Amino acid sequence: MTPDKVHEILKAKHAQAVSAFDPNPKHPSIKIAPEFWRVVAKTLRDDCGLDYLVSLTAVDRAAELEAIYTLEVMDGARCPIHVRVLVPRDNPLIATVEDIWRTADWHEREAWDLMGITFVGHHNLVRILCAEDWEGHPLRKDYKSPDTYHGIKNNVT
Amino acid sequence: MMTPYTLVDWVLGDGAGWIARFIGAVLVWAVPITGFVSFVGLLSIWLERKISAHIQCRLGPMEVGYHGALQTVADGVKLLAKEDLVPADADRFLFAFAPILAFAGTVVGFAVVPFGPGLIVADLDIGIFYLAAVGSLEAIGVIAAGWASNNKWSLFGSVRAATQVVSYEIPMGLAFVTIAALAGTLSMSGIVDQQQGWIANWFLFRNPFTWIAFIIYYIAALAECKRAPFDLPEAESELVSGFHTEYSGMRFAIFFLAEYAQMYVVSAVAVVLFLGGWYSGIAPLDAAVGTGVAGKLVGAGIIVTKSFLLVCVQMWLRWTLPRIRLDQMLYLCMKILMPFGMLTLVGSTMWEYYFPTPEIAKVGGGWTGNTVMTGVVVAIIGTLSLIVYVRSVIRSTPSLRAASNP
Amino acid sequence: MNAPHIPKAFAASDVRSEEMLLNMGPQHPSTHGVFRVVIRTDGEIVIDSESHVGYLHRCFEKHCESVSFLQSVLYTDRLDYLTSMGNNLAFSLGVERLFTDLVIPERAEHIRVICAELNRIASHLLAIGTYGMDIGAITPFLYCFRDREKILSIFESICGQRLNYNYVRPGGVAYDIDDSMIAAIKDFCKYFRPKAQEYDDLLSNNDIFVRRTANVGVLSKELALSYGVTGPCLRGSGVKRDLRRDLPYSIYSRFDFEIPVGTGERGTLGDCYDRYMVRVREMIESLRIVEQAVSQIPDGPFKTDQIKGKLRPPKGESFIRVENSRGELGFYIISDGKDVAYRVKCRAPSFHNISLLTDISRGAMIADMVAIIGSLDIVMGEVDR
Amino acid sequence: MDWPTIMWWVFAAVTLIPALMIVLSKDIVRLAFWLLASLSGIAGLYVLLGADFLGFAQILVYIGGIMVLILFGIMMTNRDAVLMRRGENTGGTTVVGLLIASVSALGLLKVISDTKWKEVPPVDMPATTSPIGEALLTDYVLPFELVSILLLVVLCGAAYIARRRAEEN
Repeated sequence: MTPDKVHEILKAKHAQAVSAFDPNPKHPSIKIAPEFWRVVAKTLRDDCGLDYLVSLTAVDRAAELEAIYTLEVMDGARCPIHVRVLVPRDNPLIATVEDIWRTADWHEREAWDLMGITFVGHHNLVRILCAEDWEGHPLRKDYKSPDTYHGIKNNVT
Repeated sequence: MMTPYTLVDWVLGDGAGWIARFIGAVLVWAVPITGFVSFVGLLSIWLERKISAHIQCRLGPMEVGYHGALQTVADGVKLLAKEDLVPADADRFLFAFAPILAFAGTVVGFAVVPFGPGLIVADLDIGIFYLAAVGSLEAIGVIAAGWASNNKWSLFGSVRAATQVVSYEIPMGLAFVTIAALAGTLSMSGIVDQQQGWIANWFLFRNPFTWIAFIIYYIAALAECKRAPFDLPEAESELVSGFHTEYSGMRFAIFFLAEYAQMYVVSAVAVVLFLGGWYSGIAPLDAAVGTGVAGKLVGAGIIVTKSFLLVCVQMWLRWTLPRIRLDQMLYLCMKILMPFGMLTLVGSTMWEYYFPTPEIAKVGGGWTGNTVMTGVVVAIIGTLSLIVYVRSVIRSTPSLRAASNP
Repeated sequence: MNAPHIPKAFAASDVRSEEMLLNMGPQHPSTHGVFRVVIRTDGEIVIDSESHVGYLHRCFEKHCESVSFLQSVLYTDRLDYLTSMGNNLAFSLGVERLFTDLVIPERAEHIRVICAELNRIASHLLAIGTYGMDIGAITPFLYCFRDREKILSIFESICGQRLNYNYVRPGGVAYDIDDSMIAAIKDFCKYFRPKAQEYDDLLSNNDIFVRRTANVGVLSKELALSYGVTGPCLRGSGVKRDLRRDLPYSIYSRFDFEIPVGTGERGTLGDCYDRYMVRVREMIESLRIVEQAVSQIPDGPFKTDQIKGKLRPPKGESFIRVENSRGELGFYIISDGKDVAYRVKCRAPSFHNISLLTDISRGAMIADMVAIIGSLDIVMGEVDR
Repeated sequence: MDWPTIMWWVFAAVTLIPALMIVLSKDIVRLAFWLLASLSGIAGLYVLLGADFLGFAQILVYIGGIMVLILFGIMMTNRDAVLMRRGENTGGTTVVGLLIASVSALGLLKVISDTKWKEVPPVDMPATTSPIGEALLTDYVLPFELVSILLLVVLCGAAYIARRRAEEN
């Protein structure tokens, strides 16, 4: 499953969902509009055979937050394709894909915990790495470390 | 009728009053027994450390005393000095009482364990039965410890201990009965006396079935002592430390001591029942054992050495085998040891009926055709099964051998 | 999706007792770090469990956004602290991938492969040893440590560290190796090949060990794929996938080695025994790679001379994965042309491997729970980052 | 006073004081351990009577088997404050209880005082084990076997009931 082939299939099935395609052989990526993400994800798994969610990377792009889903065929050709979903920073909502790739469960929790992207429909969207009562999303670029946490002083900054 | 004061009578004569006899019994037995239990504990713990170390390519304790011989004493002092912690919400009375119960349950077993010819606290007519009865007392202490700790892991440990000890009493009892049926007595010294003479007179070699009975007994004894592969009640990788997770300092040390004392008790019983007790297995030498003070001491040396050898086997097993699972533990007891135990009992009595041991052999005569035949049968069957087993293991070895030769 | 494994003896769940909530961890000897599972049990049988991670979270990704690329390598050591060479290698390759025309010297590539494979052996030795300990066999652990020490001593002579090496860096390696070190590695290969048989004798063919691991924690191929499980856990389920062969990085395509997969030889395909056996066999294959690499190591520089002064990769994004001893370790690196990364994401294999614990432990016993966690071979430094 | 008499008093105390504590104790686990002490006292009395086999059978069966099972059962129940404690007495139940207890106590006292107790001079009794064995396998072989079968039926029945309930769930 080459990136071009994936692009073709997506173009044919969800023409308006694909907003950009970068066939760079070292780092192929497809940009998907957030509102179509769930149906596209189903197509990616079922029609393109991308059954392996390698990684979910959340990136802070100043005005927007980006979720990069790295997908691959587990049993066969190896060429990861990066699917980008960009959402506005003030209302970061993306549909969950935890039932499509089960590993997305913990990855979405991590992305919510550290970057603050809300995955709509996730069954248990709670913090995974930070403490349950932690405030803020540490990987956002405008994040300020708290001065104290339960009386423990932050003397790094 | 029981004769609880064998040695006291021997020292004081029959004419002494009951107060003198009572005090004599306490002095003559309680103090040495406690001392012996402590000695057994210290020596076993040191042995365990050295044996485990040498099995694992290490040296073990080397600093305190010759090859670390005094390390255990130093550790005991350290444990004495430790703070005595009781968890919050624990049942304080039971928590304090449990180690004592476990230790007492073990020490009462020493009452019928002979230390040599005539050197026995109480040579009860029902010696083996007594052992079977008090064998489970330690479990009560363990159960109390796990319950009183107010810790779920400890509770799991004590529930496992209860399951294990109650189940393994049955195969152990079957092995006892097998020997009792052959010996015609339940008395410990009575059983030993029948094994006088050459090594073939030991109950282990009396007929092919006693060999199985010995294996059954030893496996059940491992389970009663909660030693690997039956250390489920402690299971440090599963239950953290099982029933004694919350114990520290001296209370922990008492549990420890009880465990090692029980290892000695079950080994000594195995020696008495199957391995000729205080007899060396060499007929001319045995004639002298038990006569006079020197003879008694030689006998004592023989039985204690044999027992410690069996204790070492327990340690060897512990540091070699992984732990079995709860259901496998019960499977082994209910579906393997118990049927085989019953088979052994029936088979052994049948064998004795059809090939009766001549009276001369029973009282310590020489080799008899029967015992020699038994030995040959056991040797052939044992060797064959060993060969079959080893071959099957080698055949079923995964292809690592092939993979390691490119 | 997958039928949860139920021990045969309890298939009918004969007698039910009251349910109990058991808190396993964060400090438990068999959770391999500060990992917590809340188990709902019926007697000793696990009805359900919930994993809690994050106790070791130390903001690796945030750190990488505030220190230079070269300093970040140091933090990768602490991810999977048993395979630091592999972590260094993955991050270095990721940074190198951002450049367009960077050439890594041959000698450096060989040293990287040797170190990564030796480290894989050391890591698998620890995995096997601790696994034996989880099952209750303490002795194999010390045998494994005896041999692991030899590898650590080689590493110490190479880079001065025994655990967190910080040795493989973008552009090459930190120091050259000399003939005495090559001789030590050759000696180790000679020494270790027969020793590997010892583990078979100690554990693999032990009847109790087989009974404790075979048919326990069966991980079906479908479940493994869905959870993105990689490494020995995936290969244990019968999937022949190894990035060293399928998506070769560095110079792995030149070496001749096998990819061991689970066969279900003692039980069901994908059980704990298969995962364990894959690790045992992988050590031999790693040894073969080391032998080949050592025998053909060329002379020359040990790091590239194209990087001068501060390491400033061009603007861009790169994603790299390497086959680490626990699975595919990936780094998504975004650079905005500065000497500090804009964003680094670590795709940790243990994070995927442990997330399926709930699914494969249902219906097992508490003792099996320990066996299952041990067979997944997690390192919490990597899960929590 | 000779030592058997003293030991008799000791064992009597070990039997009766824990028995009293069983009635007075409110914690179920403590109660089980008092029961343990009481049963050991009875075993001691048996031994004192020369029935040493019976005495250790008491320990083997009651303490080693039944007590462990009782404790096992108690532990398997939830550690619930209400379950673990017995109910508080109200005035009415106390009165009724006292009434019943005194009536039965009077009856018992009457029986004890009316019985003509045989006084046997202490004798060195012979071993009890082989007579028990012989009696069980000759004169009493039928009752012995019947009891065994009854126990077997009870065992199977218990397993069956437990299994049925699990399936219904």
